[in-house]
Amino acid sequence: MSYIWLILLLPALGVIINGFFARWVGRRGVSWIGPGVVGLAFLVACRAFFDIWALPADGRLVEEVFYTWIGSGRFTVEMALQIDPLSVVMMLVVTGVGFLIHVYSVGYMHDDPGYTRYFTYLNLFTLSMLVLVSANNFLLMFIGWEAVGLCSYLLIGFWFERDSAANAGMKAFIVNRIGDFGFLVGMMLIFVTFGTLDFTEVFHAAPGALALGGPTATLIALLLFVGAVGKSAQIPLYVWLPDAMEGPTPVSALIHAATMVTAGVYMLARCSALYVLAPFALAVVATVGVATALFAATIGLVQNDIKRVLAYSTVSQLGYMFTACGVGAFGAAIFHLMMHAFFKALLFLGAGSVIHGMGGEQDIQKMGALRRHMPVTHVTFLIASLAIAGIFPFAGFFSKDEILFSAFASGHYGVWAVAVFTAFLTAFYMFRLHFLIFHGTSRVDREMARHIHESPRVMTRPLAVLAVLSAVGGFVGIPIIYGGNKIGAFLAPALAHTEAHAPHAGVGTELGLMAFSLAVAAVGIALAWRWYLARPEVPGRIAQRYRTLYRLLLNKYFVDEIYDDLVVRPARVGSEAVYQRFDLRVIDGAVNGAGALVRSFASAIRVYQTGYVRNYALSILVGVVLVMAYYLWL
Amino acid sequence: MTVGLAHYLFVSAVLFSLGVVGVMVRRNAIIIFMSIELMLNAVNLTFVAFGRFHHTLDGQLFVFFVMVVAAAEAVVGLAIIISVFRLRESVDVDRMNLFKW
Amino acid sequence: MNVAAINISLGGIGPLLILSATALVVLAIDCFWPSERRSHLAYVTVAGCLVALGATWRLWGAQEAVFGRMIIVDNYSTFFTGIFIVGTTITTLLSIGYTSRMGIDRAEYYALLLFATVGMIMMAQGLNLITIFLGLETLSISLYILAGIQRQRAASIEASLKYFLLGAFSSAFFLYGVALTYGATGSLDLEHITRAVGETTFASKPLLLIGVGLMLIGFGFKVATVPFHVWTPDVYEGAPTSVTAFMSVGAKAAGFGAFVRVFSISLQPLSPDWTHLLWLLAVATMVVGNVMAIAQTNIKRLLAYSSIAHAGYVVVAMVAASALGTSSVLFYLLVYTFMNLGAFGVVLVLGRQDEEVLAIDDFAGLGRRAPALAAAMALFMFALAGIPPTAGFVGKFYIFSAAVQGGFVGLAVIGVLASLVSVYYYFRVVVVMYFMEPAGEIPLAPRSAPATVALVIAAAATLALGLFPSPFITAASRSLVAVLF
Amino acid sequence: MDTAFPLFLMLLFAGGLAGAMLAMGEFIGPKRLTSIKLEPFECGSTPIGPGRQRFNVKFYLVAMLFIIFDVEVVFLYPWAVIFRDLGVFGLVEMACFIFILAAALVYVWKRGALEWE
Amino acid sequence: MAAVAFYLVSAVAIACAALVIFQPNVVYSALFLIGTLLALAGLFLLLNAQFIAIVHIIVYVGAIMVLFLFVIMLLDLGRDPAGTEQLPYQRGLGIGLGVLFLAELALMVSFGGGLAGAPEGPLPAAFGYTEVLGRMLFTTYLFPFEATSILLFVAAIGAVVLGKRRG
Repeated sequence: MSYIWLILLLPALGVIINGFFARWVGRRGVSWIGPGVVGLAFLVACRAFFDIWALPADGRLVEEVFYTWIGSGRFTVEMALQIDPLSVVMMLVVTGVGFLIHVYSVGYMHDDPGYTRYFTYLNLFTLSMLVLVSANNFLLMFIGWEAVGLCSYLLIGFWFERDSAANAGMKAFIVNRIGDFGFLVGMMLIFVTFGTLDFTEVFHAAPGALALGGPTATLIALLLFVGAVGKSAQIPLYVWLPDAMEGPTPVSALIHAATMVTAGVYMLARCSALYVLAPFALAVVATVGVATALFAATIGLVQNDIKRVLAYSTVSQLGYMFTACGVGAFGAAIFHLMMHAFFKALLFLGAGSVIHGMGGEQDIQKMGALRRHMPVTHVTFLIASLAIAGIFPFAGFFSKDEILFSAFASGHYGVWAVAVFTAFLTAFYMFRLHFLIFHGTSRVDREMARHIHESPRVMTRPLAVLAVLSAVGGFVGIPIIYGGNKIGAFLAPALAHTEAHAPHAGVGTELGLMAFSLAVAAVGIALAWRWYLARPEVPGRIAQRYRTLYRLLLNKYFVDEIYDDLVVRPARVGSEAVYQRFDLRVIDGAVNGAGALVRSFASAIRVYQTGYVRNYALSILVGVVLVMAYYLWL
Repeated sequence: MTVGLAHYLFVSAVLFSLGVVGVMVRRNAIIIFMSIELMLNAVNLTFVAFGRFHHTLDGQLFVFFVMVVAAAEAVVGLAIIISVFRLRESVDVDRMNLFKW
Repeated sequence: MNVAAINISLGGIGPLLILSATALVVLAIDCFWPSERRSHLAYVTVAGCLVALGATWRLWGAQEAVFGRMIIVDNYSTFFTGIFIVGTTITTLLSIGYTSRMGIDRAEYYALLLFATVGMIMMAQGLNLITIFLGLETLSISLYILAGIQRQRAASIEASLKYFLLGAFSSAFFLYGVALTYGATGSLDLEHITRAVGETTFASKPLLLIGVGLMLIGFGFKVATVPFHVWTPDVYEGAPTSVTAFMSVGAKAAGFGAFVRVFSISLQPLSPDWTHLLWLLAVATMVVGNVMAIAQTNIKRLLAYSSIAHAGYVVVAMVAASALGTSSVLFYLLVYTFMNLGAFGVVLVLGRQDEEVLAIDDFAGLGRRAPALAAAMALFMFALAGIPPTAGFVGKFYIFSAAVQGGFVGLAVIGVLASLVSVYYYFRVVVVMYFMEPAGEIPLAPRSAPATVALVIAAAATLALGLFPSPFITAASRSLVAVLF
Repeated sequence: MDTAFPLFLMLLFAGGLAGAMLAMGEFIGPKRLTSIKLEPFECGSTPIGPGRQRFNVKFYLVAMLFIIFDVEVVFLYPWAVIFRDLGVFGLVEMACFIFILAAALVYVWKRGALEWE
Repeated sequence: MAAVAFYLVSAVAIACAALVIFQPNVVYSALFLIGTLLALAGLFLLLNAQFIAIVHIIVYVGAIMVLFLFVIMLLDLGRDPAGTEQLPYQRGLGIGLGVLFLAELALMVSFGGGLAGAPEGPLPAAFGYTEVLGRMLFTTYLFPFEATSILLFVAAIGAVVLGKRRG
């Protein structure tokens, strides 16, 4: 398995070539190297997948140590990769979907001045994600974790001349950093309790060292969860994801749909052995997950920007995955993650193709009846919408049903009910989006309508491939029929199992549940059809009647405004006051919020630095007297 | 009452504190420097006193080296004070707050 | 007259002798064969440093107290000597272009750099408090002169006066501490002190405690921890930038060398008493250093506060008085030397004739105008902030894990928070460089080869220490084994 | 303490004598101060300019160098007392010390700090 | 007899030290500092540190104070210009903290002054005389001795660099 290093080396090579030698390689070269490198990595991942599959069920763990990175006394951290079913699946998703998105970007970013810089960042992101996914210890994973955050900052703020993009990038980075803080402290706690950061050692020692439901186990689990919440945009740290739509659309597809945001779910699955020992933490994960799912879905109902809707839908679907982890079905979570990567990437790319065709227009109220102009995009978008809504043969049905079933089977009836209702909302807003864009009367203004065109083949071909995957992908995990759930069986050895999963409900109930969730989805689609196609004036009337509720949802529950009032405004007022009283120059920081708060505190201290030598001598004397007093008291 | 070690320590403590107050209170750089010299001398006294009661000469040798250092420091210090005077026409320490915050 | 008893070993002070000889040679050349261009003096200095580095390398592994127990040559002091000489070499390379632009490229400048390094080595090698004191004074006096070497500029002279007055003031406190410690233990030899302190029947404990407290003040000043850091911003801003770079790296490392030797190694039995105090010192230093740096608009003052913050991180490592903690101090100072010199190096290289690029906003748009330079600065900023693959991350991780292992989890968390705040002002520089339009014309000094070489070395070291730190970490921990047990 | 006592007495006696003479001149002699008597005495010629005019800068430079070489001499005193039984080792030791300070003298001389005019 | 001498000399020392600080005329301050130094030399004699006392007078009073007076004359400082006190609280706080610091030291002295373990009985022969000190200086303390030559060289460089006008 020593070839596995290739998987990291290839994107690294891409970064170096695109980054530094772009002038020699030229634009055409870059457009071949960028996607090519990720494609090769995908092939290596496939080879690894088959090799792992060939191994016996319990021996499916290969560690590839490159060299010891930090080694002092008994505390050693190696630069090493861990190949097991979980990491192989993630590698396949990252490189596979990544490759398609790279190809798509060749078309989408074709006439963008920062072309080479874009591909360098994209390759760098793929490299960091692969490091995160294949690390064999917490420290290396943390490095991937930070690097991925850095790349998302660079890519969101790609068009940095636009202030909103730069601010969104900074906001994303800061919120991620807050999450990373929890992750780092959790990592230190693990280091203190286990004395090592190596996954295999930690997870073997976990049952012994940590008492079931004990304080340390719960604390570690919750701290790691804080990191996951930051990265995967759950309540309350989800505010950055909708703003992250400022970046180019393929970026949203790759980072904010398929890969990076799922890092949190991957980390939870990887640490399933720890979470199994902390039922309270699992309960927290489940509630946060389902709450986020519902919360984001409601906001998604009324958004009018095509990418904002998809962003909230991503937050909602991530909520689903966390719910799955919360109820102990880590396998289902990864299964849904994989399916979600397919259809959400397709939705974003489809949206990108619509925006590309409409010359940058993103407001769905100015679209309509585009199916004649963009047939391929329309069909692929339809397949993806069906998949996410969870209609029978498509991918979403199997993965979402798996989650609903495990929630129901493990006794979390409340969670199950909310999840089903969210499924209804998902179906509704997805098809509202679909109908408003592709069907009904065309609200496109005159001269725009003339030059709507289908995207070039280099963009539509990846759409087609993703569409096939969204349609067929589900068959990997067919429930009930023995051996059907291949993905579940494949992942089993790598994931710990909670006992709650044991009471296996009868086959009958599972079939019943499947039928019920199918019905709910169908009702959602029908309602969307009736309101937006058959009688378009109805949504307007409903908006009037429930005006307050409508405004509440439209303004995203005023969360951003609340954050502003809670953190930014008092800080700004504080620093203004400091400024007025001490008449110091106001500091033009790029970051609002926390930055301003700290700055007002800093300018208060500054007064202390007067420049008089005797003042300095005085402060030294104060220090002396305090030190002496301390010792005399001792 | 025979003169014990404590008496010498007390005298040097007083001299040291006077030096410290001198640095705090006066604005003239040279007077500040003299107060620092005073503090150094108080330390010399402490060294010799401890040496005397430990019956070891290390203390006195340390004083020897402190004196040499004080001499070197005086040379450099006064050279700095003079070059400051040349630029600022005054040695008032408070006039020198070029660096606000 | 038992001359043998005092164990003369010229090898032991090899680096010291070589550096002093180089200084004399540099002065002799300039006195007897004066020439207009003075960069050849710099090359002589660098040559001397390299020879001294060779001598230091040969000393590795030696373990003996020489010169009548005044000096101890062990891995610990050799590791520090290595750090000092590397720092001086890089500073000399960086200052060749800068000094000629600023008109201070006199032989004395290079000689004083060398004598300051001699002072640092004495501090690190000192086994007797007299040697440490003489080293401290030689270093301080050389730095007073260097700070004020640009006589026609008011800022430089004023910085020198402030540094002198406050330096003398706190070395008086340090001396008083040494006197009281001598009084309490009866000897100036660090190993005797350890033995005396170790005895349980130790009666004059209060005398010793006050002495230790006063020594802490002396070291606190030299290393610029809060509340003794007040001099740093003014002096760093006033002194010529190359001297500031030298001060922020060399003087601080030497301060810690002696600080750790006296406190963590010699006064080890007393550690419960001074650990809590260091705990407070570390927290105050990290918080004030980082927070004050945010409000800065002048790059030199920003780097001044950042060096205060880094002193705070090293004190955290000292609080974890374990072997791991102390060896993380050594490693972190090595990493800090490269990162900080790199950052100052970029500031030195910018700026035309005698006006320097000091306001952070002047860095705007550097990303496009001098991409390589901007990339280097970005790397150093990432390293100082402690972002992974750079050495800064490994250094900080090493320190915080030592603190956590020592049971000071609270301190480690505060440290992480502080470095979280530091990310803000380090990133601001990067943002200004890459994401802001260049306002005025950025004066780009002619590309001076030696400075580029120095920057390349610093950048390479920052990355190499980040990716392959283990050989250096084992070296750092091995230099502790001999001393502690 | 015993050997130092005569020294102390001699110091006291010398101080006392000089003080007594000054005191007598002050208290016994007549005191009629006239403006002419109060003028600073400049060898008979009428005094010009303020009593205290600025020293020239080159004087203090010499004072500084005096300190350095005075300290060097102080080191020589103890050496002179015991150099006979230190033997060659003492000689080499002092040779280095003197060499470095001689280098300092040469440096200062070449830098023109000693020129007087 | 020795006790009387001690009290007399230390009284002189403390009085002169106080005058150095609290009287405005700079020249008088320098003279009072010389007084303090001489008193200190007396104390050294009382503590059997004869050689140190003499060296103290030669180096401090003979060389350093001469330079101080030179500089004061050069800069023609005379009375300290009153000038407005920029830092109002500086004077009060300075004195307050100074006294507090003294109290801490005094507490420490009284508390731990009785030095335990100090060998009683007569002093070793020729304690504090030149040849004993010299022998120690030139054998065990060889390295610091050579280090001071470096220090003096640096001081010489400093004098030239800072002192001499741009020649």
